[in-house]
Amino acid sequence: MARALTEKSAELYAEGKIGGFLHLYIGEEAIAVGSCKALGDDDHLLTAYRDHGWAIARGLDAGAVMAELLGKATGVSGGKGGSMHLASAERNYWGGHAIVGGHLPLATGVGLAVRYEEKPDAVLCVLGEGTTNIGYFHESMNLAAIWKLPVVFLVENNQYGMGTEVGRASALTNIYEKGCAYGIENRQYNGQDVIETYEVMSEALAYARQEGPVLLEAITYRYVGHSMGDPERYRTKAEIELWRERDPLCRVEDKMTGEGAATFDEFTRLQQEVAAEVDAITKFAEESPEPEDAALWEHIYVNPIGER
Amino acid sequence: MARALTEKSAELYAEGKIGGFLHLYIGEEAIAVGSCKALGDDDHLLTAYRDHGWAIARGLDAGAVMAELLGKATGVSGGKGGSMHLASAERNYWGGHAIVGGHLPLATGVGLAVRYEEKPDAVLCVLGEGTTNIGYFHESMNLAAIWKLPVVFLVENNQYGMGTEVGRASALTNIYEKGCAYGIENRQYNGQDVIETYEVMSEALAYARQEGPVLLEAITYRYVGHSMGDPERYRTKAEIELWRERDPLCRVEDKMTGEGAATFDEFTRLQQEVAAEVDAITKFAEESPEPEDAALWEHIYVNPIGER
Amino acid sequence: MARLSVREAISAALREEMYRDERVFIMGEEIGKWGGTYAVTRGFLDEFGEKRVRDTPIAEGVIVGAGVGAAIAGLRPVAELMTINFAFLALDQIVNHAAKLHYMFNGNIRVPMVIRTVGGGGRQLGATHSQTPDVVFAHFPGLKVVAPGTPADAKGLLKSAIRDDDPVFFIEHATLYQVKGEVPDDEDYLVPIGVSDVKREGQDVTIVSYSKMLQVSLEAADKLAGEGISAEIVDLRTLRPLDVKPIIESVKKTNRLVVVEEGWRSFGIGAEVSSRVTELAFDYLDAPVRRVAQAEVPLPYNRRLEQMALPQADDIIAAVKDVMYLR
Amino acid sequence: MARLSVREAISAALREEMYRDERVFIMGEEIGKWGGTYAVTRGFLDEFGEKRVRDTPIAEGVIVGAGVGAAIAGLRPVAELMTINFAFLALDQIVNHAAKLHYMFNGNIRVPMVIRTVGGGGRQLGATHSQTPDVVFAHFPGLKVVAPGTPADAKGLLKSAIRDDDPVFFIEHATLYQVKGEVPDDEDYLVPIGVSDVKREGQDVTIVSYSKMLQVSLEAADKLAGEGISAEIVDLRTLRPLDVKPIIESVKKTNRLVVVEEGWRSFGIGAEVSSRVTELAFDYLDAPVRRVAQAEVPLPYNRRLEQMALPQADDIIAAVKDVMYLR
Ligand SMILES: Cc1ncc(C[n+]2csc(CCOP(=O)(O)OP(=O)(O)O)c2C)c(N)n1
Ligand SMILES: Cc1ncc(C[n+]2csc(CCOP(=O)(O)OP(=O)(O)O)c2C)c(N)n1
Ligand SMILES: [Mg+2]
Ligand SMILES: [Mg+2]
Repeated sequence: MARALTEKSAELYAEGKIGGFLHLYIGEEAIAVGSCKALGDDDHLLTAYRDHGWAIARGLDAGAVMAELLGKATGVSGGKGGSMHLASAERNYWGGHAIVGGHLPLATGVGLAVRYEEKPDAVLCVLGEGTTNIGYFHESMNLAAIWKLPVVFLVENNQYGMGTEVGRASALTNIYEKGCAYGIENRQYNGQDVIETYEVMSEALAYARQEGPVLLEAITYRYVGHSMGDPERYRTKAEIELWRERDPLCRVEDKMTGEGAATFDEFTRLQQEVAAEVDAITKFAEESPEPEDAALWEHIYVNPIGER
Repeated sequence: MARALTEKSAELYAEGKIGGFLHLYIGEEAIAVGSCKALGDDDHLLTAYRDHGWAIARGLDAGAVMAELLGKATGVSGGKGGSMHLASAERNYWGGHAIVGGHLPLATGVGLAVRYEEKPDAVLCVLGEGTTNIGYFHESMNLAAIWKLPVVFLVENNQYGMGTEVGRASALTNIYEKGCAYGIENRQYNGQDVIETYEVMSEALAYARQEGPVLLEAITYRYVGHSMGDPERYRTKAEIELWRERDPLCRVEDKMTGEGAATFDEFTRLQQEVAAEVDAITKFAEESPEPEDAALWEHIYVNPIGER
Repeated sequence: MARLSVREAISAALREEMYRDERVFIMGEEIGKWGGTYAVTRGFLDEFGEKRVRDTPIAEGVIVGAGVGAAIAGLRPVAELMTINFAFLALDQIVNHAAKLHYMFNGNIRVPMVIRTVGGGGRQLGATHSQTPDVVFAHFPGLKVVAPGTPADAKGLLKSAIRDDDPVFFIEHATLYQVKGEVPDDEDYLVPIGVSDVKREGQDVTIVSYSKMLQVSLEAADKLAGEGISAEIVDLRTLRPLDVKPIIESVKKTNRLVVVEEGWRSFGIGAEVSSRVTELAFDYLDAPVRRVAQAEVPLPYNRRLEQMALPQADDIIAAVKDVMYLR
Repeated sequence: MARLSVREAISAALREEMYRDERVFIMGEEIGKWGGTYAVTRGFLDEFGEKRVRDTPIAEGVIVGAGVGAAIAGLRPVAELMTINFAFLALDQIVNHAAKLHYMFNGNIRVPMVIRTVGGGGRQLGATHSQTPDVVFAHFPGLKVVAPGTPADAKGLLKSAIRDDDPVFFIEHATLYQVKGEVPDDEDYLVPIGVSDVKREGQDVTIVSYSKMLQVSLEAADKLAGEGISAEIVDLRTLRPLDVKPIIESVKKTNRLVVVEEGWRSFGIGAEVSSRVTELAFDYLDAPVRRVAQAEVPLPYNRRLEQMALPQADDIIAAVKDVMYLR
């Protein structure tokens, strides 16, 4: 579903109906799906800009997500946020964020609020491997560690930060090992496997609730450019093909059919259902109204003060 | 010498002749003395604001240092920098810096220049243990590591960042262990011992020149408040006394007299000489002229552009 | 009414709001055990405990960012940045996050937090520790920026800021803490954000100022009175959103305006005030607006040079005479 | 002369200066293998090698700070911040370090570096990625701030910036890269920093602008010419130090002034220009100065709303008519 919707959005972007940046998530979907399955309703989620898959997996209305990409009034952020800024207060999804690393301190603060109010919830904060090199990572991990905040920092190591391979930007290429500087629990796992993701995440969340922060590293790959329009001069076709063979969707399909949990026909039917749904969603989004002019002036402040 | 000068400056501060902040270095002198002994003339040095001891040890003119504390035209920074901003281009001492952690990126950049110009020099960057929690630390260590820059980061772990014990602010209390997140050489040693400092530093500098960055942690203590005027509500007298017993100056004295390398009389004579020199320096500084009014407008730019 | 210093007024505001609302807590460097570098939160740790008085590592980015996160999740944090000079290290969190989330997410996210910090020069702390860059923060929509100049305003505005549902950047002044004045005891004494205030009535010239420079302007006005010149003083109190109405009214009466700020002149607070007044009351001005501000240099350590660079009462007096064509 | 785009002009300036001086090198995110997110440094890695074209981690603080350090030690770094929105993460290095070290250490330390970055909205990138906060940087003495609006100025100013011994903050504009114009081939073609430039002569009104808004102002002036109104356009080019002389001269001739900037109005660039002109040419103004600027909201993603918020040629035309009392 996330895959299909994302592919559709790429089409719409190509048609010029979606503006700005569009960061696709193709190849990494297992992480969002497995993780959100493990999250409780009252748990919290924060991600970066590569957020479509997460929004869908977290249960945001797919129509409202697509409408946001199109900048429509019916979008989750009323058309003001765009593709990098999906969020839902109801689903405790505190946003897609576009400043690299900027949401890590925020997630730490949400964790602080959870502890402050003595709630049993956990916070999942999703970031890229390139993001672990910025100061925010260090400051957030350290604070979460000394205050034992219930935050799972999940690094989607898709091997690249834009065009930079992990080893050209980070002294450690096994990102999870960075946890050593904060004395916290850490682990690397295969992000292409939705079941493994679910299991690892469930365990990490349980630990975070009780004890404190966890640093997870999901090994994954993005099949497509960093964002639409990426010339991709920094890697080879062969490398991409290699990873395509580990595609998380094919993996599930193979596994479930192999185990007899589902048949090939059932998968085909599912794909058809998804395609129909995507069509319906796209139609809804495209037919949705633009925001009113007045929206420009709304929500600057909760308590506005008329300039006198 | 550093001790005597610092104690004198505390007196002058109390008399109101030194303004602003004054961060004393009493108790930590062995680190500066031992380290500067190990530094070559062409090596580079950057420190934080607790810089008097370093400036003296690096061979800056003591009169010009004292004059700077008094804000005089003859000061190393012409009276414009003050106690936190001692420097000397001739001695490759690129300053005392007052923004916590701000000089770490600078030191990294000096290291970059050394490598760029294929010189054999090393850079010593001195910081406090509290400074290892700020983002700059992380970004600088990582960059120095991936580019294999010749920088020795020396953490003076004096147990407190202002009133905060190391363990209340840092997830790891053995600061040197933070090197693990950058895969770099690291080591902890006794900063109260001037000989050990010299040896450890010599080795670290040699390694840095050849290989890349090193993280050192010198265990030390400051006997006095964070800066003049610190109410010191955060620690006990007993704790301070405990550390006074490990005083680096007494240590040297005990060691050298014990080994017969010097006699008690020689030390007494040395102390008298130092006292006389401090008097002379203080006289020079006190009698030095204030900067001219015109100095206010000088050195804003190297290439000034008249506002037209 | 009680006679309090600015320090006591701010302490009182924090204390009262912490008692009033369990969700209010304070965090920052050295605010707990040390009692605050300016002693504003002395005793708070004992009074409220570690949960609500949180000493942090030296990490400005996450101090503000964790405040934003906690606010999103329903608390009402008061994050302290030891000085405004260190706020630059948190600027991304302040202007890209705190100030923008509510709008960007179309009202779905709220950031009810206060960032308290301390600005100003005059203590010989050198160029990096003596700045008054208030204008930088005032430039960003989404943020409210407040800078009181009296004990009563300090208390009333901080209480309003804590109760406000938007992020408020609250700027105190390092050399104002000792200034004393009458402060209402009422626990619901609030001064509204976004309202400038006439602090002294006069006929001949309008002086606009705020924070420390309000006090210096009052001093100048006293001296001017001795020379028979009657100055009206308008205190901005809030820098964003800026309330120019009382200024316009005053200028319509006096026809002359001097704007006094401690920060640098170019692209400073005074430029905006001057432009607005020229836009809105052009025909009432009998002389061009004069700005009094800091010399455009990184502030030097030497005491004499530093004082030369900072605006003094005499500079204000000279500017007033300029706009009155008395020199 | 060659006809180049702004992108090509900037590439050429960088390339020429790198050939001229071995100490010049470039560093930043994605400038090497990727070729620069705006393709300005495409091919540089192959041409100059890894030593002089340095891809960095995502760590704005140390990108600028390492540049400062390298400059102190004698190199001439050109550090790139991918966009000006991320410059906030490096603000402390820019204003507390790069801008202050020379003064604070009484001339003993020099910081000959360039920080290149890209600002501007209009590409539907949302509130955090579309800002034009140039004024924030222009506020700090010690820094020089440059923002060209044509290919020739882009080349000549960048070359001057690289040869300058002071830190220069060089602001490009995301939607100007395609704009073409004549550019001198001369390898020593330099445009001086700190000199405003009359880009179009006119009689009736002065329009002051810079960067992208220069182009929009030129467009407005064309339309105004069709209505018989002759506008003179002054391009600031440098924001600090600000050169107001050509503006004053122009206003003495036209007696009317409109200032156009892409950023927010309050505490913006226009406020300073307006104040200075009012201070220096009060008696020549036949109407209050008008400012055209961005709506004071975090810029929205939706295309229509975004364009509503950004200043357009029609807004400039309306402002011109206002100061000419034509409506
Ligand atoms: C502070 C900041 N610097 C730079 C950027 C530009 N940028 C956007 S995404 C990105 C790469 C991030 O890589 P990674 O963390 O690995 O995440 P991925 O895109 O691979 O999921 C960069 C440099 C930004 N948005 N914010
Ligand atoms: C960015 C920044 N934040 C806060 C401060 C205030 N401050 C000055 S020194 C200091 C403590 C530093 O502790 P540590 O690194 O252990 O060094 P020490 O003083 O113990 O030598 C603090 C918080 C500052 N100067 N800069
Ligand atoms: Mg990545
Ligand atoms: Mg310490």
